[in-house]
This record gives sequence, structure tokens and C-alpha cells, in this order.
Amino acid sequence: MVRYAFYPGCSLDVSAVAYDESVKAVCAKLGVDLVPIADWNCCGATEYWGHDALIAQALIARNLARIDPELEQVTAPCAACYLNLAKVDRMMREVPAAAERVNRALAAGGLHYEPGRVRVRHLIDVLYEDVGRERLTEASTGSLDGLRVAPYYGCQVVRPFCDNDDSEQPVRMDEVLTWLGAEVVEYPVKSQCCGGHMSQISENEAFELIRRLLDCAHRSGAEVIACMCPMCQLNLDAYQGRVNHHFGTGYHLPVLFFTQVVGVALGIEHDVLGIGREIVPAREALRAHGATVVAAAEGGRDVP
Amino acid sequence: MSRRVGVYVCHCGSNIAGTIDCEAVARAVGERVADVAVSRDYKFMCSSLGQSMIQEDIEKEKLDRVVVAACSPHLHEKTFRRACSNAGLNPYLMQMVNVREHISWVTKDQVEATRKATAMVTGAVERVKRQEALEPQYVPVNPATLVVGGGIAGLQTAIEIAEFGHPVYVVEREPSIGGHMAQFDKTFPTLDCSACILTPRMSEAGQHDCIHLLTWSELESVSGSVGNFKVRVRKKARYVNSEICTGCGVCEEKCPIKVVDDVFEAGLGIRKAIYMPFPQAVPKMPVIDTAHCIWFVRGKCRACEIFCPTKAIAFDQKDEIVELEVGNIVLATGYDLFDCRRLPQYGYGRLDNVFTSLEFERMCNAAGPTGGRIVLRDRETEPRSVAVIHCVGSRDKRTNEYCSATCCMAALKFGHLVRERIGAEVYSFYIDIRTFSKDYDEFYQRVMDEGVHFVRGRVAEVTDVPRSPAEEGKLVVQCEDTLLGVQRRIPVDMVILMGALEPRADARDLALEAGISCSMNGWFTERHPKLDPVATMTDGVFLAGACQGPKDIPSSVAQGAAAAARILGMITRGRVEIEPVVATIDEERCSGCRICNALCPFHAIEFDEARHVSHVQASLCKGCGTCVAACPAQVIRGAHFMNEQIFAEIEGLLADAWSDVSEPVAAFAAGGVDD
Amino acid sequence: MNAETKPKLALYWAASCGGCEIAVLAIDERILEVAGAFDVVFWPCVMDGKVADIEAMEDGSIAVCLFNGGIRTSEQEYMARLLRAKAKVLVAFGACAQDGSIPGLANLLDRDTIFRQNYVESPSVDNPESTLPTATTTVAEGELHLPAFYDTLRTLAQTVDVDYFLPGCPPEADRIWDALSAILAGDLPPAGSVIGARTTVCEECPRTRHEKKVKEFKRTWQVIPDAETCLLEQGLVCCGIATRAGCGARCPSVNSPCIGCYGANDGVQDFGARMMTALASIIDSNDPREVQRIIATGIPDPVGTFYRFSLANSFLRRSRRPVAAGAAAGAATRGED
Amino acid sequence: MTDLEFQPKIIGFLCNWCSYRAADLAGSTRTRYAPNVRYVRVMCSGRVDPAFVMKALSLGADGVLVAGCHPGECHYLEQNYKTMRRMTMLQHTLRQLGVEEGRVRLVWASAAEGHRLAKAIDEMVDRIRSLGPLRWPAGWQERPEVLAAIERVASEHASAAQEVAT
Amino acid sequence: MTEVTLLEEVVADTPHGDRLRGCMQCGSCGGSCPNGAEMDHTPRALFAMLFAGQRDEVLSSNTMWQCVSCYSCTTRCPREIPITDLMYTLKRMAVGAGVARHSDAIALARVFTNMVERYGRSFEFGIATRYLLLHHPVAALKNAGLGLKMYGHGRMSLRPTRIESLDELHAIVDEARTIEFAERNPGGVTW
Repeated sequence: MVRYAFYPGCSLDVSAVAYDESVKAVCAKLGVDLVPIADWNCCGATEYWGHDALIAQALIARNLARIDPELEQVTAPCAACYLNLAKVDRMMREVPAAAERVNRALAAGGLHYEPGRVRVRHLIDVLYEDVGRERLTEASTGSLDGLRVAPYYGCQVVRPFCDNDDSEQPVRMDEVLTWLGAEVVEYPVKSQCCGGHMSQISENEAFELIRRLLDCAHRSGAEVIACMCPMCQLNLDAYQGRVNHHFGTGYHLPVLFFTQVVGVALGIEHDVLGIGREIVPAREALRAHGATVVAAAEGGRDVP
Repeated sequence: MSRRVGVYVCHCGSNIAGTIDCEAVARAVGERVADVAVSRDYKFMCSSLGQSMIQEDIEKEKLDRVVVAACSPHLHEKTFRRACSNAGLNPYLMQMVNVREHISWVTKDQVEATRKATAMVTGAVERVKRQEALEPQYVPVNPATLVVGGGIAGLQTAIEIAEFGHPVYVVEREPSIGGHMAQFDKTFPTLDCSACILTPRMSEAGQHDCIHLLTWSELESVSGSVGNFKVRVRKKARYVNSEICTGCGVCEEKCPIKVVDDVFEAGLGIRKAIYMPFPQAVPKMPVIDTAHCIWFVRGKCRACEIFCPTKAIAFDQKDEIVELEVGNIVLATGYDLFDCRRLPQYGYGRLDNVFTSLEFERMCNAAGPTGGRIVLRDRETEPRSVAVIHCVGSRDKRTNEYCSATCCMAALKFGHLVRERIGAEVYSFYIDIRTFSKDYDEFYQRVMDEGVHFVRGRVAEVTDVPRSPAEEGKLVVQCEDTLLGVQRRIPVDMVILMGALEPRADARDLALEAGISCSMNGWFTERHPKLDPVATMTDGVFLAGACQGPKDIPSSVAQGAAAAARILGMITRGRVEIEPVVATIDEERCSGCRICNALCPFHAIEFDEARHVSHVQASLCKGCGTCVAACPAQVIRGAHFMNEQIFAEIEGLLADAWSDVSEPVAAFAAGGVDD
Repeated sequence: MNAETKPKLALYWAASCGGCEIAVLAIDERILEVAGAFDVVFWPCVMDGKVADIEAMEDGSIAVCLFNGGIRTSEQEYMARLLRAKAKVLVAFGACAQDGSIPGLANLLDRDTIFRQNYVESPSVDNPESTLPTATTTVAEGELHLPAFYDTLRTLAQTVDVDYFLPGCPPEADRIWDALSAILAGDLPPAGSVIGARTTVCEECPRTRHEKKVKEFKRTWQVIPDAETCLLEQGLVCCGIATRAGCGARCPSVNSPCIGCYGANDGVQDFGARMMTALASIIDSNDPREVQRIIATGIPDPVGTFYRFSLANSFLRRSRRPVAAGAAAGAATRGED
Repeated sequence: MTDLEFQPKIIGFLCNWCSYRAADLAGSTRTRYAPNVRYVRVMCSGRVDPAFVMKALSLGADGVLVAGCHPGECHYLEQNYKTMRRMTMLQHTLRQLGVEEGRVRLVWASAAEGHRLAKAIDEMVDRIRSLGPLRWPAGWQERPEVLAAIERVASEHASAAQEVAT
Repeated sequence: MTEVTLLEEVVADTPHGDRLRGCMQCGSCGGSCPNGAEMDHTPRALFAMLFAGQRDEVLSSNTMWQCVSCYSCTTRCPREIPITDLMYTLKRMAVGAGVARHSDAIALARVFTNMVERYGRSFEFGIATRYLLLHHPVAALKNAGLGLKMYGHGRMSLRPTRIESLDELHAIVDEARTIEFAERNPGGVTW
């Protein structure tokens, strides 16, 4: 079994604690061994790039440099964290002069990172490729029972460093959730932007972007939105009320991390997955399919 | 070895003399380099006066070698070779130095430019002293020609050669000749009916005594060289006896299996399991699609056989290999259309009413799947607005970097057709409109007059997700209108994607077989992009049409005709000259180690098992010198690029470095460089 | 024939192992014929002799001098110049005199490094003071001189004009005999020639050969080669392709790849270049990274592999000198070429 | 140590079909670049023998450029791959002989890439300028004390010989 | 010394920035931008201004501050120009030149980067309170309810997390700053 260095990122500590809980639960269940990077630091999100480029790179590279030398892959669930790790590794590989600068900075802390030493992967990739269809299907308890999910990838997992999925119309989360028994709805805006930090600095603009995403999910008949980024989850979930207020709409769409949906499919208890931490509650939608969970737990449900 | 070398430094007006002190170069070389009998500089060496200066010197000064320092040998090597030849000096005893393109035009510093020129002329003198007289060789030319590809370009070549009574074999992989042009409805900018101008050509080719059509056939292998190629062609089984089939079409009518026609109808129409791709097909003879025919799939049916009035169905037919001997080969294999699914932001394959240009062509064609009606995928609704997106898969580093050259005009044609036939609004989204040929820009203006809306901006995406009531149920084309500097979303009913022209998927395989090369983009490489766009690096292999690069019909026809003219010239001459720059193995000294054997892509090196030595077949050798450089025993000799010659040239180039080491040595000692 | 009228023969041993001296004796009883035909005037390895006697001879009075070994010290250079002057025909005898051979591989280093390694660092050396030989030592009684040791070993021909070359490490007995017979008979090729074959070892090698493609270069300990097919095709770096024939393919015949002791083929100036280009040509990969890997792992010591016998006689002659240590005098002139 | 006055001498092997034409194109588009590369035209970069490179270095060249068609674009189909392999092999050997990587370079330039070739040459000249002169033949020279010793041995023996004679 | 144009500076300061020279003004970026409507100039227009040498107009544009880092433009650009990264570069230059327009974005970035440098981790509550209270007291009130909800769902911590080896992190950050300073002042500066 491959072990992966694990970079949780700041959000998973606090606002996206549900992501953290569900990632750990799901990985434990699937035998994916995550080894947290010792004393990791913030990746600087997008803010640092516009502030100070070399510090941004050095902060990210510090995490890469601190990865256990025995591990060859690192996975991050947070989209921005994943992007940053991948971006700096790629930049250091392609532009040797840049790598040299970063390593000079790292050397001040007694660290060094050899570009390309670790392979940076998003967790969806680990589930899709390494765990794979067969094991996921086997592990599924059938408890999703056709839950209608809108797969929302957001930007930074699929752009610009996604080598193995489409950056416009990605399919990997669709596939994983389908294997696990969800009914993945057509969601053409699946890789469009949620506004990111605009919700904090320019609300009105962010609200419009959020509205488009909610509207499309609503039209497609989704019961929940599954996402893979703490920022997306925050914007779609926590700001949903204010968006409704702003536009006079009445969307009621629970927004879960995709790992929470996967966890439900694997029969993991909702509390363990952090379900309930979302502002727009998902329990109702899950309950509509939940009777079968109980049945499954009691053993004896026929899978149609 | 004592030689009498003449050195001539050209001023090229001020092109060279403006940067290089030509007189100083001539003087330095004349004084310092051994065996230089004459060293002159002159205003224009390529002028008749310049040439006669060389000729007079050869005669009067008894020169046995000549160096001309002027422009690129690619421009004037022939000129000066001829000048020497006329004065009785073997042309291969002349060496050119390119002091214009390689020095004066690229160097600012006049001192350094003059130094570089002196070094390079010295190199050439040292080299030319060791050059040898070479004589060209000749081989006879087989008058038969092979044309690969039965599209308009290939047909043009075939007909023009056949008109002179020489045999031509046309190999076409589809069941009928005609190519892409047969699929089109109208041709720009004249709006001629494509079929009306093409089909007479097709039948002319089909009926010509000298043209042998090998349709439903593919090229297997090519061997031999210019004048005498041997070609193997696979004639795929049609399962129809060509001797007795009359092309009546009863089989097709009776066949119960309907198949989506992905080739001729671009997926928009239906054909049968036994079919002719289109009614005017040449030869007028069907073929059985074994992937769908019930007999081949399940061993039942045989309806075609039962109903065929001449009993022409032959289920037991086998592929057949035909061997041909030809003197020349023309590649006219055309292009593939870009797979628009590769740009998912445009929605092709996901959004029903996004069409490719070829689909739209078929839709416009009266003989096509909609009978010429412009309708949405439901085959009923006429669109009220149509978007035409240019550059889909062109001018894009992520797909194809080049401009596909034809799509702007085709897009204009589509705009015209929509306006004319259904009066719908047309939005044409372009980066730049390229209407480069005769009457093309006039056509652009005409289409503008007809009310087509032009939006300058590469489309970002096509979506069916509405943001406003006006967008409900529409396809929304989102782009930046770069002339306004704002983002626009334009709702339409139908989108047409002007997909790029791409090299055939198997172009590289064919190139390898024919011994020619492909550009980075995959198009076949011509001999010279300006001065010889018809021939290739392999003598006797010519190019016609879009296989060499995106091309419209007139250009393809012109190139096809040009290839024919070149070949007719060779047939008329009856023999071809082969450059004497070839490798020879000193067989006395070859130890048969066989290092060189696998190195020649032209298969010119063979191993003589009996004598245990390797041997170069001069007629196949292209003179690249790779084997010469590889021979561990150094017993392969590369004419005109021999080791002694190149070593001497290096010595001459570095004469200022090695003839006086004391200066660097002093610096060496003093500097104590510790790198 | 008495000693007065017999042609005079001299043999000398410079920077080499001495194997060539033994090789002369390996011509067996034919040595008696040599002794009969020649008056051996100088052969320090075998008989007593004084340099002064040679110095006293007329220039050109020695008919033939077989000189083995390269030139590493000032004494060897002196002897080379001396024998050149005295001998009508000077033969560079064996690989060391011709190409520098194994002693020439030390051209990867310079004098100081060689001294340090040999006199100080070598584990078997006991030299607590780290004393190094110097050309001049001053003692109470005056100055003592040792021959000066060069940074760069030179071949005989880089030092003096050479008439003939007899390749091999050592030259094969039969080839020596052929050469001596030819000299006796006065049946000599033009001066400057190598007395030997004009093709390579493959000519004499009994193994079967095919078109070559090599995916991996192997070292001898990695494989037990099959006895029939070309060793190179089995991935072993066999230098037979580039090495002058004459040995009868001794090594390949006993399943061992040719290491190139007969030097380059006739007319070739750089043996290593021939090996490099030939081996690179047959690597079965067009992927730069894979090629890099095949070369780096298969040929860990390229100079030792390609220039084992010929570094001193290659185009580059030596490795780049650590410059600070070896700055030459301003008067230095271009090396002979 | 960078010698700004130092004008490196570089030998450049250009293949007839791509890189030579690239250099022609650089000329016709008046692309200025460093004048330090002196060209040798060969039909194909596959003709470039490692011996040429070493010969040039041994004669005092500070660097050698080999330019060919892009991989897959060779006018002789695939001969430039052989060049790539040979140059890799040569670099491997030169490294052991102490020749820095930047001195011998392989560059791909199509007939349309005059600018690219010019840029590569400028980069190469800069790099070699920063490496300093190579001065290979000077590396063969012996030190002054060695040269003195040769003279001393010769003169000592000469006087000894004179003594013997008298 | 010839004056360095803003275009040259931007190109030099962005990995693969040289690709910008190949911009053919097609507008794929402006068409793709989810926030394009809010920009005073689309990215394409901004590049045209860069080519035209309009230094002040470019640096005082709001374009880069409206960038949401979604990389749509970057992945769609037919010339493979790293547009998102160019926006970061322009932000830095605008701040450096003191003409940056979008004070909120800068303020958020300042607060954020301060927190990260202080603790080694982001501290959402600290950022939110500090940024909003200082810059948007009204919005702070509006968002207070949201904050409470988050707290109630266990998604807000009132205390920052510190990494253990803060010294190491600070050493790296300081060194990075020194390197950049030295690069900006190639002549060397006496302290």
C-alpha cells in the first residue's frame, strides 16, 4: 500500500473541519495511509502571490521540503493548497533559476527541496486512480441510493495543473460518485468559479457568481452539491442565505465535501463525517435516502 | 600537394562591404594562406562581370580550386559551380563561404565581422585544397507514376500526366475517389456547386486509358529510388466482383442494415452495410462494410447476393497485394478534420446543436442527409440565429499552432448560405479574417453586405446554462468583443465550429515509408518552402494538396498540376541526375563489424554475407554522412565531406587560434584562472 | 658477418611496463636469428651498456632502434632525442611508445596529484614527512638531480620524429618478426607508417554479427556471454570494431571483449572518438533521457573505456589541467601535432 | 572570473537543411547575434563526428556548437537522433576530461528558426565567456622547471660526452 | 541606460512571462473571465496597454484586483500565456508603485500575510475580525451573524494555531526578502 504525505491546510483545521474529518474517515476505511507533513505551514493561498512572490514560493516549498524523504507522493484535499504545491513544484522543475532562488531561501531554515522529488496529487486522483473503481464499488454499502448530486469541482483542482482530467468538463468526481451509487446530475458549470475571496472583498460580485452555481444545481435537480474546495464550500454554503436575500431567491441546497458523500456511501456514520457542520443542513436530503442506510446496517437489503 | 586557389570576396554592394572589410579579407587570405594564387574582392561576384573574372583567372592563372565568399550557397552555389564548369574546372572544386547571411547581416562590430570572415574564408581555402572532382551519375526513369490519394489534388496530377500517354496509378483508401471536395456543397468565393465541377474530373479519371484506379486500397510499402520505385499496394476486399458489377444499386436497396455514415456524411446521414458512399462515386461499385454486414457478423442474410442481377457479390474475396513499378510518386493524401471534442468548452458532442463545419457542409448539400435544409439536430426546426466560430483547433498552441487557411473563407460561405437560405441572424466570431486570395476579400465584403454580424474575439465558451430569461433554451456564445473591450454573451440556436485542418493521423507512417519528413506539426515537408514547394527531400517523391499544409481547392489543384509538370519533365528527359555526394565503403578494409548497417533510413547499406563486408548502394544513398561518422574503422568515405576536408576546414577556421598559442599561453600563465 | 659490418640494433625502455622487452624474447628461437643478423649495441634491460658510448657514436650509425614506452621524464626525453639522432630507423615499439597506453591514462591527473597519490596517500606508503621527489635537491655536498617528472605523458612521436610504429600491448611475436624481417630485407613501407593491418579486429573475430541495436551496455562481470555471437551485440563494450587487427582477435576468442591494445585503425587519429561514435550510433533509443541513462550507467568510466591505450595520442591528449598549478612559461610553444 | 574582453572562438556545425538555413534566415531578417561562431556546413548533423569536436577543441576552440533539425524533422528522417546520442556520449567523456558542459552544445533549429539559433548562439557565447578561455593546447605545456630540467640533462650529457671524447 | 518598459519588467518577473510577447489579442482571456464584467479593462486590453507602454494606466487598473485566480484564462489562452500569474505580478508592481486601486484586496492580503508570518498558519477568525472591523465595519455587522453560525457549527476557532518551528519559517521568509531586495538593488546597498 502506498503511503501519502498529507497536507491538510489551514481551512481543514477550522472552517472546513468537516472536510478534515471526512477525509480521515474515508481514507482510514479505504486503507489509504496519510502521513501528515510535520509542522506544516500555511500555503499562502492566493493572497501571497500578489503580495510577495518569493515568500509565497518559499512558504509552499517549505512544506514540500519537510515531507518525509521516504514518501514519494503528497496529497492535499484543499484545492488552493493542492494548486500551490503543484505550482511551485512545477515552476521549480521548469525554471531552474527560480528553483535556485527558492532553495536559497529554504537554506536559511536548513531545508532543501529537489524539484520533482514528490508527486503532488489531489485526493480525488488518489481515490480515482489508486483506490480505483473495483475497490470503491466493493466498499460501497449502497446507502447513497441514487442521491442526486451536483459535482462541483471549482477551479483550482482542475486548472491549470490537471494532467489527467479535463480542465473544462472534468469527470473524475462524477465517476467516483457514480461508482458509489450516487446519481450524478448534469452540471455544466462544474468547473466555474465561485468567486473565491471576492466574498470577502467585493460581496456583490461574489454573490452573482454563487447564484449562477446554485441556480444551475437547482435546475439540474440536484439534492446536494458535492465540492472539493473549502472556499467553494464556504461561499456556496455559508453565503447561501445572503445570496437568497440579495436576489430574492429561495435556494436550499446543502453543500457537502465530496469526501462526506463518499463517506456516506461507505456507510460511515454521519457525525464522524462532520455532517451537520454545514450551514444549509444536508440531513434531510440524506434522510430521503437514509432509510436504506439503516436497512443496510441491519443487513439484508437487496441491491436492485 | 600544391594547389592554385583563387579566392573571391564579394561586396554585394554594401550588403557585405558595409560591415566586412572585404579588401582586408582578400589581402589577409592572399598573403597568409598557403597555395592562394589569386585573391580578389569585387562589387558583385554573381554579376556576369564577376563570373567572367573567375573564368579568366581559371584559364590565365591556371587555378585548380576556387573559393567564393558571398551570400548563401542556397542562392548562388549553382551559379558559381556553373561558372567554374564553363571554364573547365570541375564544379565540385568550388567552395562557397556565406559571409553575407552568416556574417555581415548579423554582426554589428566591423572588426569582429572581418575577423570572422577571414577565418571562414581561410577554412574554405584549406578545405577546397582537399576537395576532389566529382561526376554526377544518371539513372533511367520509369514513365509510370503512382499517385497516393484520389482527391482533387491527386486527380489533377493523374489527369495531366495521363494526358501525355504515361501510365498513372491512383491509390485511394476510400471506396470512391473524390476526397473532401466531393462532400462539399458550394465552393468559395464563386459559389460553384462543388459536385458540378468535381464529378466531371472524377469520371475523366475513371475512364482514362492511362489511369488505373486502385480504390479501397492502401499503400503498403515503397522501396527503390527515383526513377525506379517498387511499390506494394493492398487492395482491400470489396466483396464485390468488379468485373461484373454494373453499379445498379439493387444490393444497397435490399440490404437491411442501416449504418451511421461517419465518413462521407460526417455522422449526419445513414448508409447501408453494402454501400456506395455517394451516387456519383467512381468507380460506381459498392463495398461491403464487414463490421456491420449481418453475413460477416452473424453468418446470415446474403440479401445482396440474392438480389444482385449479375451475381457480382463475392463474400469469399480476399485482400490482394498489387506490386507496381513506377518512376515517381506523388503524395496527395489530404487532411483530417480536427476533432472538435478536444475543446470541450465549445460543447461539441455534449450540446446537440453544435455542429462541425463538415456536418454543416453535408447539411447544405441538396444530396445530403437533410436534403439541403438547414435545421437543428431535431431535423425540423430552422435556426433563427447561427454562430460561426473560427479557429477551432487552429492558431492554438494547445492544439495546432498554425492557421488552417481555409476556414475563414468557409465560414464566410456558411454565413452567406444561412443568410440566403433561411435569413437567420449570423454571428461570425473571428480573431483575424484572412481572405488572402483572388476575389476573396470581395466575398468578405459581400457577406458583410448580406448582414452577417462579425464579432472580433475568440470564443471563450458555448453553454446552455442561462443567466437571463433571454438565454433560456438557447446556446449562449460567450466571448470578449475585443473591439469594444467588453464581455458579450450572444444567445443563438445553432453553433458551427470551423475545425482545423490536421495532418492525416497516419501521415508520419506514410512519410517514413516514402522516405520523406514531416514538419513539427505533422505536414509533409517540401524540399524548399519558397523555391520548391512541390518536391521533397527524396528525389522522385512529390507533394500535392493539403498533405503539405492547409490549402484551398485552387492551390491544391495548382500544386497537383505543378507536380505533374515536374514528373512529365523527368519522363521526357528519360534519366535523372544523382548528386555524387554519396558514401562509399572501402570494402578491402571493412571488417564487417556491421555498426553501420542499421543506421541508414534509406536502406542503402547492405551486408554482403559472402564477403563479410558492408556495401553502400549509391543510388539509394542520400549523402547525409551519418554512416561515415559512425564507422569505427573509419573506412567509409563521404564524398565532398571527407574527414580530411573537414579537419582541414577546422584548422583553417582556427588558424588564428592554433598558429599563435603563445598569446593565450601567456594569459594562461598570468591569469592563473581557477575555474 | 662480424660485428663491424652487421647492422646495429638498439632497444630502449621508457615509460612502460617492460612487457615489450619480454615480447621481443617471445619470438622464441628466432631471437638467435636476430642476434645473428644484428649487432645489438644497446639494450639496458638485457645487457650492460653506457649512455656515453651511444653519445659517442656517429649520428645515424645505429640501423634500427626499437623504442618502447612513452615519455614521462626528462631523462626519457633525452634518451629519445639521443636515440633518434643515432638511429637511422626509429621504431615506436608497442602501444606505450605509439599511443601512451596505460601510463598515458595518468594524463587524467597531473604531476602533483600523481606524486601525492603514489608517495603519500597510497595506503601501503610509509612517508610521515610527506617527502616528494623533486628534480633538484640541495645537500651539503651540493645539488642532486633526479629526472624531472612531466605533467603530461607524451608519445614518442610527440617528442621526436618516428619512422615506424609497431602496435600492440605488447606487439604479437609474429608481427615483431615480420617487422624485423622487413627491416632486414629493406622491404619497408613509407616512413611514418604503422607496420600492421589496415582493418580492425572484427576481421579476425570468429563470432557471428548482425545489425546492431543495444539497449544497455554491460560490464564483463554482469554477463556470461554466449560464445557464438558478437560481444557488442550482447551489450559488452568490445573495442574490436575500432581496433587495428593483428592480434588474431585474441580476447574475443576467449569470451573477453577487446580492450583496444592495438590502437586505432590505419589513418585514424582518435581512437576514442571512433568508439564513442560507433557505440552511440547503435543505442536503441531516441529518448534523450533514456540515452543519457544508458550511457551513464553502462559506461561509468568513459575515458578509461575509450582511451585506455590512447589518451596521450588522442586529440585532447589529457584531461583539462588544474590550471593554477600548471601555468606554463611564456616561452611555451605549440605542442607538436 | 569573467573576462569581458575575451572573444570566444567557437566552431559551429550546421546541417544543410535546417540549421544552415536557420542561420541564413537570421541573416535575411537581420537578427544581430554574437560573431563568435565560425560555421562548418555538413549535409546532416549526423555527419558530425565526435572527432571533429575534439579536433576543434585541441586546436584552441573555446566551444563547439552542433545544430540540427528538430527531432522528428530531420531531412534524412532520423539521423539527428544519432547526433543526439553521439553528443550525449561525447559530453559524458568530455566531462571526465574536465570540459565544462556549456562548451559543447547541441541545438535544434528548423529552417524557420533563425531567431532561435541566434538566441542559442548568444546564450552559448555568454556562457563560454563566463567560463573563460579553454586554451587546450596550452594545457599540454610543461612547467618551467621541467623545461629547464630537459635543457639541463641535455647540456650535462653533452659536456660529459665531450669529456669522454677528450 | 535605456529605460526598462513595464512590459519587460512584467515578463522578467513572471515564470514563463515571455510568452506574453506572443499575445495575439484574441480575447480568450477576457471572454473566459468570470469576473470580467467588473474589470475596467479586460486582461487582453490590459496587455494591449502594456504593449503600448501605458505604465500608469496599467498599474492603476482594477483588472488584477478583480482576478479570482480561477485560471480559466490561463488554460484557454491559445498562446499558453500564464495570465493568472501575470495578474499576481501586476498586483505586486501596483503595490510597489503605490498606485494600487483596490484597497480592500490589498488590505485583506496584508492582514492575511501578517497572520501567516506571525503564526505560520492562517487564522480565519483573526483575519475576518481584523480585516472587516478595520475596513468594513458595516459588513462586519452583516457578517457577524454568519460568524456566529460558523462558530455554532464548530467551524470557527477564536484562537490561532502556531507552528512549532516558527524560527525556521521566519529565517526562510527573511532570507526570501533579502534575496528579492538584493535583486531589486543590484548595485548593492550599504546598510
